[in-house]
Amino acid sequence: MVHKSLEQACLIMDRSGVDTRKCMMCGKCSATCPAFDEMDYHPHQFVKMVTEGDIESLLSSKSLWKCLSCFACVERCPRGVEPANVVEALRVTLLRRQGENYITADDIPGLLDDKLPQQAIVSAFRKYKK
Amino acid sequence: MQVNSEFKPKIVAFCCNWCSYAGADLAGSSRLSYPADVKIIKVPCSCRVNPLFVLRAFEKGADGVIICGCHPGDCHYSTGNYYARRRMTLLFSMLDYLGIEKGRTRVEWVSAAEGVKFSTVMNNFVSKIYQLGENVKLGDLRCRK
Amino acid sequence: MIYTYYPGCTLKTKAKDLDLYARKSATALGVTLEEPEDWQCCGAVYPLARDEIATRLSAVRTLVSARDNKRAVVTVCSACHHVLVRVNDDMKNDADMRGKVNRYLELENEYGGETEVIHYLTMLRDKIGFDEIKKKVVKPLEGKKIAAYYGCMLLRPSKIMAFDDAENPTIIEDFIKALGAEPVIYPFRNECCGGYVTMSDKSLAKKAAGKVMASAKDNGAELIITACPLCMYNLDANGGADKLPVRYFTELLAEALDVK
Amino acid sequence: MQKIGVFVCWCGSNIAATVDVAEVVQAVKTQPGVAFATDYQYMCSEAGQSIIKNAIKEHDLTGIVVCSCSPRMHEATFRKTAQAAGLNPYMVEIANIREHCSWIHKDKNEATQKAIILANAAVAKVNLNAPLVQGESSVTKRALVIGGGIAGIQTALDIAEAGYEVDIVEKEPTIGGKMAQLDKTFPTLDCSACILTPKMVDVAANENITLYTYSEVEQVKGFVGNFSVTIKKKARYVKEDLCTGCGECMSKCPSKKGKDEFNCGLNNRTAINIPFAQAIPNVAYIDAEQCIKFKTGKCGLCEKTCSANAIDYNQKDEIIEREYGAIVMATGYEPIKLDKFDEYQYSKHPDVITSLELERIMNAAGPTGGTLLKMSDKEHPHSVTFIQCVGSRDISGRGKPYCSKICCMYTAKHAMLIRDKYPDVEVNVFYIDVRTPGKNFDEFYRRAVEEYGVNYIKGQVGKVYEKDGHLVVQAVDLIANKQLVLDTDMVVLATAIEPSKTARDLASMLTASIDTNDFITEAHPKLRPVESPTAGIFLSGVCQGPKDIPETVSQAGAAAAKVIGLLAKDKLLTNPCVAHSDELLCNGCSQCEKVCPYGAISYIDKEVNDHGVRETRRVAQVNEALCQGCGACTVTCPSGAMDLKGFTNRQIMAEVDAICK
Repeated sequence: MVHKSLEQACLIMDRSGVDTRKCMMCGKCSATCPAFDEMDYHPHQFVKMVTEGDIESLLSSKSLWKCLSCFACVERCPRGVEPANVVEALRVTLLRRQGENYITADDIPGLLDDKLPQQAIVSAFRKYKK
Repeated sequence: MQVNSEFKPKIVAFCCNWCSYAGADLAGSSRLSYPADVKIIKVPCSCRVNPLFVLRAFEKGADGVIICGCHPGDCHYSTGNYYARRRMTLLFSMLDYLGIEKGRTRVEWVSAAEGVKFSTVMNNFVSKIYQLGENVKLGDLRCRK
Repeated sequence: MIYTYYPGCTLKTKAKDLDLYARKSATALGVTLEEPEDWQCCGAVYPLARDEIATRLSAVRTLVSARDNKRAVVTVCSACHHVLVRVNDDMKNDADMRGKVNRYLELENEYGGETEVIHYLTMLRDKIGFDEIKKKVVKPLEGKKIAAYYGCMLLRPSKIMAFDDAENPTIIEDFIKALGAEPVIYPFRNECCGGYVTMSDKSLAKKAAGKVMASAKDNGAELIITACPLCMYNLDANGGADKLPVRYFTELLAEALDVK
Repeated sequence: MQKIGVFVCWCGSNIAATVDVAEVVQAVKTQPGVAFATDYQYMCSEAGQSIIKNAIKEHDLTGIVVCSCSPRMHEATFRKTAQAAGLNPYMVEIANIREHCSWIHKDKNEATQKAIILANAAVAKVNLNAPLVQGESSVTKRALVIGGGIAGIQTALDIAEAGYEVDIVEKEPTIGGKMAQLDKTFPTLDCSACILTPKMVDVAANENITLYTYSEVEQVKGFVGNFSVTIKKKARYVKEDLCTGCGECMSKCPSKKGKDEFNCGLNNRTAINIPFAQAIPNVAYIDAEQCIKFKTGKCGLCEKTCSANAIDYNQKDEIIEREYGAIVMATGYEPIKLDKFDEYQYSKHPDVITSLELERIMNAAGPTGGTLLKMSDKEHPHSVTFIQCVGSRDISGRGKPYCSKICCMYTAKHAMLIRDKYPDVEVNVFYIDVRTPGKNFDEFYRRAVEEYGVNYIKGQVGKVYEKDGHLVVQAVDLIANKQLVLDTDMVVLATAIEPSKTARDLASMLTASIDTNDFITEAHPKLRPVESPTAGIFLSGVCQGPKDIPETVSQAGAAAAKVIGLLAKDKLLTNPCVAHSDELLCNGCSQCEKVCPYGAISYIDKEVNDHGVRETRRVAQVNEALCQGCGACTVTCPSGAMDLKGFTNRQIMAEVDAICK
């Protein structure tokens, strides 16, 4: 196992409230994930890589922004590991770094259309920037 | 857990022979640690724990007393743990009135297969005792006339 | 029956229908929905990270005000419902979070998750009863094949949401039956429509919404109903060329009760 | 004044690495009553025991304390040692400085200080010990086996073979259990019925065995050697001695809509029924809830049909009371309910089945006559998907935290049998780990892959759904790191197993310990695997933990051997740590009598001499053969008359004092 940054791994575990070591690598999360095909790292890899401390690869991955937070993995995981929470903890970790906003306020007007519900705009501010 | 290096609590754990003592053995053989402040006294059943034993412990300076028995319905003697539960509920209320906080007394059910639970319960109980700090001593006024 | 009614920001802007018909139907069913004067946005998305405190506060304020009025909170929007239920669960079961939030808000009475948070559908099922609604239906929607779209936020995680069976839910189908229409059961009714990335990742949103739409269509649906403005938007905007019409469940309710 | 010897064991490095044994020896020497103290590497070894024996003789010791492992390990050993040296075995106390000290603490000083306190407490106690003498009790030379599956059958046969009488209580109308439902058995693929039914016939034929089928244990009283058991024999509404098992009644019965339990509910059965052709006893029973006669009073066709006049609609439940010396739990298992696993659509789709259901489908006596067919349309499937670990190794609350142990092997068996019989059927198996530790097990699994072309895919299934008349499986292949969407015709779920629902109630009747998963706890996980900690209660089969048939049969034999060992004794020594009432203190209030779970306390009028005053008083008396020594009476006694030998008030107080010093 490559312990790139165990400290970082603990931070993600605390932040997500997930003990990734409970994972038994069954792949249920990846079998369930509706965004699997869009991802470079898949849900089970997120869990494994956090355990191993390989946080930076995940922070720079495409997958980080592909998770739909649909909680299907959370619902079906036999080990009570909550992969969606892990992904969110990673997103928050990245966004809290300076200059790492995924979407800036200036981007938002360009993404709007007149039917777009308010909640999408509000949540965009919550989800993609700090 | 806040550890006051000066304070070493004295904690008496009464464990029934059939479930909790075996649970403590399992915690041991599984190397599941809990603070050395806990000392176990074996009794055949939690119902063997006379309230006087608990009072005696507090009289002699114990900081916490915990009684562990089989889960309700699982008592080796069928009903002993129910007696223990009722007696201790009364006793603990009275002790609380006397100034021995409820956190210092506890009844827990730990089966022979629950080594993990035994260790968790003890860690949890001891950390509570550390929070409460040193106990008041009960005195037997009859002898001080 | 009086409930605190939490509309949320979307029902005041893009989903006015959802709100309007919810109120009209409630009146017809003898339920009073009281909207608090000073409600705030719930935050729209539940903060999954354990160390996000501030983003939970606005939801807590809503819950506290409902507690002070001694009433359950009813929401229609799935997203608001999700946020309120989960924040309430944190306040009830996460001592650390409860402590931090209470210390920050400096409330007169500490909040510990006492408020009951229910969805409008739950109110229909558990407080009024679908049999009762059936009796009050004036214009049954006979012959209509309607697909219920649950999405994610009402159902999951089921341990916390406790809304319905997460894999084989029945509540909206029972609702459809109560209105006299025929529910269409299709496998993707509890799969994600991709609404979460509807702004940031059009192609993924299209893919996910397309799957839901195709699944409903394959099983013979003529119409999809939903409780979520975001799902509504996303299914409609990204559901593909030959998409089915998507409507709010409250609109159908109002129609059947003839208060539309 | 006692003369006490203290013996501190190193247990190799198990104790000595964390506890400074020499310091413990020095410390206890200062304790009142201690006349001798020493340490040794292995106190339980022959050399260690000699040290104890010699010290007892040399120093005239009146009591000893051994600081070592748990008394549950070696208390009996050291009592024997003491006895051999002429000391009463109950003058021995153990200070548990291994499980309760050296194994759980890291800091040597801390562990040493604790060990000293534990030793001091034991010394304080033994100072107050009194010699105790064990009583004797008789042994009823008859055993009861609860459960008539392969575990119960094998245990009963072995006990009967040794010449002892044994009764089997089985809740179903026939013995045979789960094994009777299986088609083939791994890893040899013998036909399950072919190897089981001869044993069932042996049970019926053995004159030492009495069968109570369609019966349940209602109540258990007593203790090792002297259990008294109440058995309820439910009314079958068919006279067992008259029914010939011809089956005519079944062919005439008009009520045909009962779920056939033997075929997992995959087809229907009549209200009067014999579960399967080889049932033992081969006697019908009537399902009263389904029977038209019972529901409406009309019908009675079976009665008219039966040429043996065996039908008896007025039959009543029968209560049987019997005495036993030993009881064996062989209550077996059930597959878990799958209602929390609806992502697989088990409850919605007839082609999503459990492995046990597949056994029935593959069996010639099953609902499809042994042809692999989809239950939805009775068509031949072209592809079958197996999903392993459904509900096993699951800590989410939906399933069971343990590995069910048998699923990997039976799934390999199923996959192999399907490929063997129907080479056109594609077979995929989704697995997390393939666990095949057993003789010829891994070879068996590899044959499924290498010879039979079964597709093993490491990964799980996220969702199963129907599309265009077939099933779709959405899964992951973790090795290829790909999500798969496969069309399939049947999905077979390797469902976790759980102990029989009857186990918990029985365990509490038997006062046997049970774990959080409802498996009965064994007395020691390695060294006493077929005994319950409760004397006289033995364990056979899956009630103790998941196991396959070979393991079950070996354990069944082991349990039988233990039972035979017990029944072979004419007398048992009883526990001398029993309650005792001080007649002078007893005020005859009857409180103790009320709390005693064994009815061991009675009252007699006795003439006592209280400081010269002679009078007749009503006083409590403990029947030492019945008393099990729980101590409930000692605490309830308001006058302090009742005390428990071996655990007296003074002894326990002395321990408390030593710990709180």
